Amino acid sequence: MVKARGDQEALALLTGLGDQPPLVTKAAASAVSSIQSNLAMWSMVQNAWYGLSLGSVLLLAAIGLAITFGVMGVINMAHGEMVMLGAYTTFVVQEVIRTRYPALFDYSLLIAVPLAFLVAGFIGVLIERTIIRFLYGRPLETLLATWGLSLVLQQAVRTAFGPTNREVGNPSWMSGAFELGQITITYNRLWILCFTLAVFAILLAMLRYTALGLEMRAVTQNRRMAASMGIATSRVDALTFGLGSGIAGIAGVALSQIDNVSPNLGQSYIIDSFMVVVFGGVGNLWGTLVGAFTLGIANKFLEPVAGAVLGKIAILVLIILFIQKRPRGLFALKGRAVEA
Amino acid sequence: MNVMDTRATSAMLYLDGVHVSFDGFHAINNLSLTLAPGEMRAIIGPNGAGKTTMMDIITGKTKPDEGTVLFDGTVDLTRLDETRIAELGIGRKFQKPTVFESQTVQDNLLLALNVDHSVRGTLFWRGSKAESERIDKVLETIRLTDARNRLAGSLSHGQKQWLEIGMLLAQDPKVLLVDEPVAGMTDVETHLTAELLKEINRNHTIMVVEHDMTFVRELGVKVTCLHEGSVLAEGSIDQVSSNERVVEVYLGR
Amino acid sequence: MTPHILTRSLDRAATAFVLLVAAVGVLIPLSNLLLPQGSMFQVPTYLVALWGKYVCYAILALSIDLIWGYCGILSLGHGAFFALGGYAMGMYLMRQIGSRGVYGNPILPDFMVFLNWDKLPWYWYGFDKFAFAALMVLVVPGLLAFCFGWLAFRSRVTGVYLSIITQAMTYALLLAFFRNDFGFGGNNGLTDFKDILGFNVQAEGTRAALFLLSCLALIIAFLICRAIVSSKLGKVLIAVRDAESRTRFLGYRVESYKLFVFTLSACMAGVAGALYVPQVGIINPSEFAPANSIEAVIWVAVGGRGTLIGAALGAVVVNYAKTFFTSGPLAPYWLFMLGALFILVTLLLPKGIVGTFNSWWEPRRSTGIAADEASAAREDGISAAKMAE
Amino acid sequence: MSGWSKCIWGARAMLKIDNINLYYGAAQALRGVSLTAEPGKVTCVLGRNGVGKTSLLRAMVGQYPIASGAINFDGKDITALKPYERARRGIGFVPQGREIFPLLTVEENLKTGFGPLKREDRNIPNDVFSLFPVLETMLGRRGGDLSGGQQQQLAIGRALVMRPKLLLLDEPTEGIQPSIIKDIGRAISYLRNLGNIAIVLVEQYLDFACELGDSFAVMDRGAVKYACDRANLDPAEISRQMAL
Repeated sequence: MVKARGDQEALALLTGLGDQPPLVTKAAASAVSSIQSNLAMWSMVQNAWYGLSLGSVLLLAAIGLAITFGVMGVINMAHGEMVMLGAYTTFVVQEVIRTRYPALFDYSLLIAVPLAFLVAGFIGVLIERTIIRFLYGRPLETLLATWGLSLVLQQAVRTAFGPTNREVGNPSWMSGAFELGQITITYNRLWILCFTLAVFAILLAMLRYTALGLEMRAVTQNRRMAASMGIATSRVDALTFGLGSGIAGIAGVALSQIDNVSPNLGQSYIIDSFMVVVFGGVGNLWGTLVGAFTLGIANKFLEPVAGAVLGKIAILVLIILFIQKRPRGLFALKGRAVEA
Repeated sequence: MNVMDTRATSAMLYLDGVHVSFDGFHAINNLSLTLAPGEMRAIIGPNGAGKTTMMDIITGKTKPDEGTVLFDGTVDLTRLDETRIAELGIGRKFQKPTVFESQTVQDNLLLALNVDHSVRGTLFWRGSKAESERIDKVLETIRLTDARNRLAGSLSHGQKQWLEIGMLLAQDPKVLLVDEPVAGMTDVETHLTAELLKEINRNHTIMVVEHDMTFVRELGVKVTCLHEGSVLAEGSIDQVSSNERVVEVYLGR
Repeated sequence: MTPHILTRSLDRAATAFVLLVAAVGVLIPLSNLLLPQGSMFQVPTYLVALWGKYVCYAILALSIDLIWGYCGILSLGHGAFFALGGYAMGMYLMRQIGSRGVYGNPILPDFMVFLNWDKLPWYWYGFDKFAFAALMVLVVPGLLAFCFGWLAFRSRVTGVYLSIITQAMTYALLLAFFRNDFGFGGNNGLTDFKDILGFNVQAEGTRAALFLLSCLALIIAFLICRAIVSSKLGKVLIAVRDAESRTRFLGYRVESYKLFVFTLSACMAGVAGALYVPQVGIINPSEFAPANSIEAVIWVAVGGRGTLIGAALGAVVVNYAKTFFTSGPLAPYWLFMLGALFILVTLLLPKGIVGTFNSWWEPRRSTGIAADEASAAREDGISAAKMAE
Repeated sequence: MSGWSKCIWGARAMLKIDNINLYYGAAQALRGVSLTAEPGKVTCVLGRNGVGKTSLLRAMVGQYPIASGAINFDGKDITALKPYERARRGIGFVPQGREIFPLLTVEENLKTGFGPLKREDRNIPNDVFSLFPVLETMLGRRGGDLSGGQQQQLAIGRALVMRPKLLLLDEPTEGIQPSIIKDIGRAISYLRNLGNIAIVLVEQYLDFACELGDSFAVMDRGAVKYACDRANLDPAEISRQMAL
């Protein structure tokens, strides 16, 4: 009977039975072991869920980078700052709503998403036009210039909004949690997972079915020939970079729900994002998806064994070792199509 | 020992049944070729016939999916990397002249000399008389004596081609793979290059890829025509250039 | 080292640089110690320490320039080697505190007592001996660089991929050193140093000596780098930088060359860190921050990558500017300026200060227009290379 | 309207190249080349490998900047225009080696030519499929998976989608099986007979060029060294000029 409850409490009850008749002890022991395996199963599920949740955050942060780094080959160290700008856009939207239209608070994120896309996207286009276009084919220089840019953006936000964390609220539909079997699922994590997958799907569809998507793919596969087909390659470059940055901005909206909104927000994601893209295979969106979830889940399964920080270190070390083995990542494109 | 084996062991380079494919595309398709010691061989064929890929395989840049590649009859080249293969004595001139542009002509040759290539050896290196004499000799051969202190990047296209050939000479390999040596050269330069290669051929085995039929004719050596990754025809320039298929796919009617 | 390497490596500019550093190394401490306080020419003690810091940074910049400027390896994790050298020295200094710590434990540093550790972890053994610590200053960064480089260079991880994983390396170390149970003082790091080799680290005389030592180390590091880049090895490194695959086809084992300079460079960075710690009085995990490593790269870019004097100069100039601006009313704008520096140097001054000066000066110095022609042709060469299929 | 827009129309325009020079670094690839191409005519440029034929085409489409000289198209000087601007004015390019976008499908490859078109004209002309029926059966395949001959047809079809006024073909028969060469030949003469499109055909395959060409220029070492038109065409003389 107690076995049917199957949770931690029941386990405590059963192991705490003490001196009982042999029959009861035996029954209790079998109940204990069955509960324990049950619990182990649920803790696996819990870890898997945490892993998916972390994976979705990684994917969200990395997806824009998969465009700018993976597709265009630009090492954008200011990518994290685009995420940060998205988060601050959310903050500003919520401030305006709080002071002017409090009733709209639950819709604040819906308003923030397109705005964040535009803000970050616009800045992305600006960056491409003023800095990056002079540095194509010089990846190391791009890296340094965009790093400088990230310092400027951080400091600009610090000057405008102050160095401390800013409060971004969760709308009611993002708060709370529900129970699924033995595990607790918070709504914000669930929504972020759904949101991430939606962004991924929209991006994929955009690349596959729109004219701009076609032009982007044509330019990245053969820039010279694309120009000879009348595609304005420099415009496509700017828009592609803007798209990648805009998606980073959207990521910022979602991350504002689970992380501190501070000028340093982007810094904490940049290395992870690069790891995801490199691990998944540069130039392959599906690789980024698989890479993000693999790393997320691996991280959460390592955590109970090694602890949070050591788990993360272990992941970093594993990725470093992995890159040695497969420098082109998990889903590397192969053959002449890539070499050309 | 059967015929096949003797052919393999007596050859300087021996390729048999080599296949390479990239992403479903067969770049090299059942390619078999032998190069005898001391031979000079011209390779012709349309673009994309696999000439450069073949050189990549011989020098270890590309690993074949299957097939045998032997050097000097015994050494299996498919197991070795570029450095090791270069050390064995296979030198290569690239299609696009690849010299060290920010270093002087003289230093380019110095780097190519086949002396101690270890880290320690180069750190404690001090020029010897023999070395500088060899460099002088190579400079003379490639007609760049006056340009010895110029940066390689400042040379004309033809001079860069020669410098790269000079680097091969300094390297003194057993086999020279020469990819399009006269591309972009004037008539006179082309003629001089042919003379130069013939001179080098006196004590080196050479495989030269070239489109310029006048040049190939001037070399006067056995010609192999590649097409779609395998050998289409082989023989003297006259035999090959009168071959129906060669005319169709390459020379044009 | 055999003398011919030394004579070959000392051209006029190099000799001038060595003499300048030597003069600074002697004059600043002398003026600090001998002239009366308040005198116009007296260098205050805090400035001695500050300039000592710059000199250490200059050594770090040299180590980065050796691999980036001459061999094309952009490490974004060189701060890690600097910090490891610093920690090795910091551990020695901690052990020298002895029973003078807050808790008065003769063996255990304060933070271990605070964390209720009952004995010294094994990896702290030996650090009470200066010789051992000094050895570790070289061995620890060198060994890490060797292992890391061995894996990376052998599997031909190059370009930005290498940069990204070096950054991940220093990031992983940052996370590790933040942990209390890692045994290096966690967040606070190692500080409250008292003595070095029996001398008080705060004393003016010690500071002066440390400054002199740092200048000496800079000179030695510079001479080592000069010896390398002016040897045939240096030519091979440049060959690797400009055309790695061509170098391989000439029969050079490229990965051995990279491994050699990378490890050497890490050792130099370690020495810089070790000299840095007693002069600033603290070492903590923030030294591992990826931002620090990237900042060090920009010193090199500002000064001129591929010119050793430029790298050292860049480190001093940028850090002097940093001190100047962050201590004045312009402090909030420093990061703007640093950011702008990154952008403008890469866009407008890709050769850096010394590189630009050289290319402006050399054509005028050498007879004829050969060099002008050469540099123009080099640019042509680049565009031709881009255009060629 | 749709019937009109679903065919290839082109518009009369003339190309005039005047004394252009082109360098790759230190190597001079073109030496004072002049050439004209008229609507409804096929201008053939002949010569062996490496004599500058491809460089000439790439200079026309703007991929390589020329050092001196002028390129005039449709009455305007286009020397300073970027490649995509030239394409938008009606220069269709079929490069050597096809340069199909390998990861795009056949249909997507064709659609990359929509850029210069007005919205209502953004369709694939029926002529493309009637000239190269194989493309219609392979719309969903990746360009990189096609055989060489199919890729060549796709490359020509792709250029036609742009409704070019000037069509530049760089060795369209290179490495292609004879049956497809015949298809390509038929396509080129069909396009010439439309009367509005100027065609420049770069070839090594002399018979093919002689069959289609209206005027001929033989290049060697970056310069035009022999020229003639159909009226005084002597294949033997051209062959001799090419072989020298």
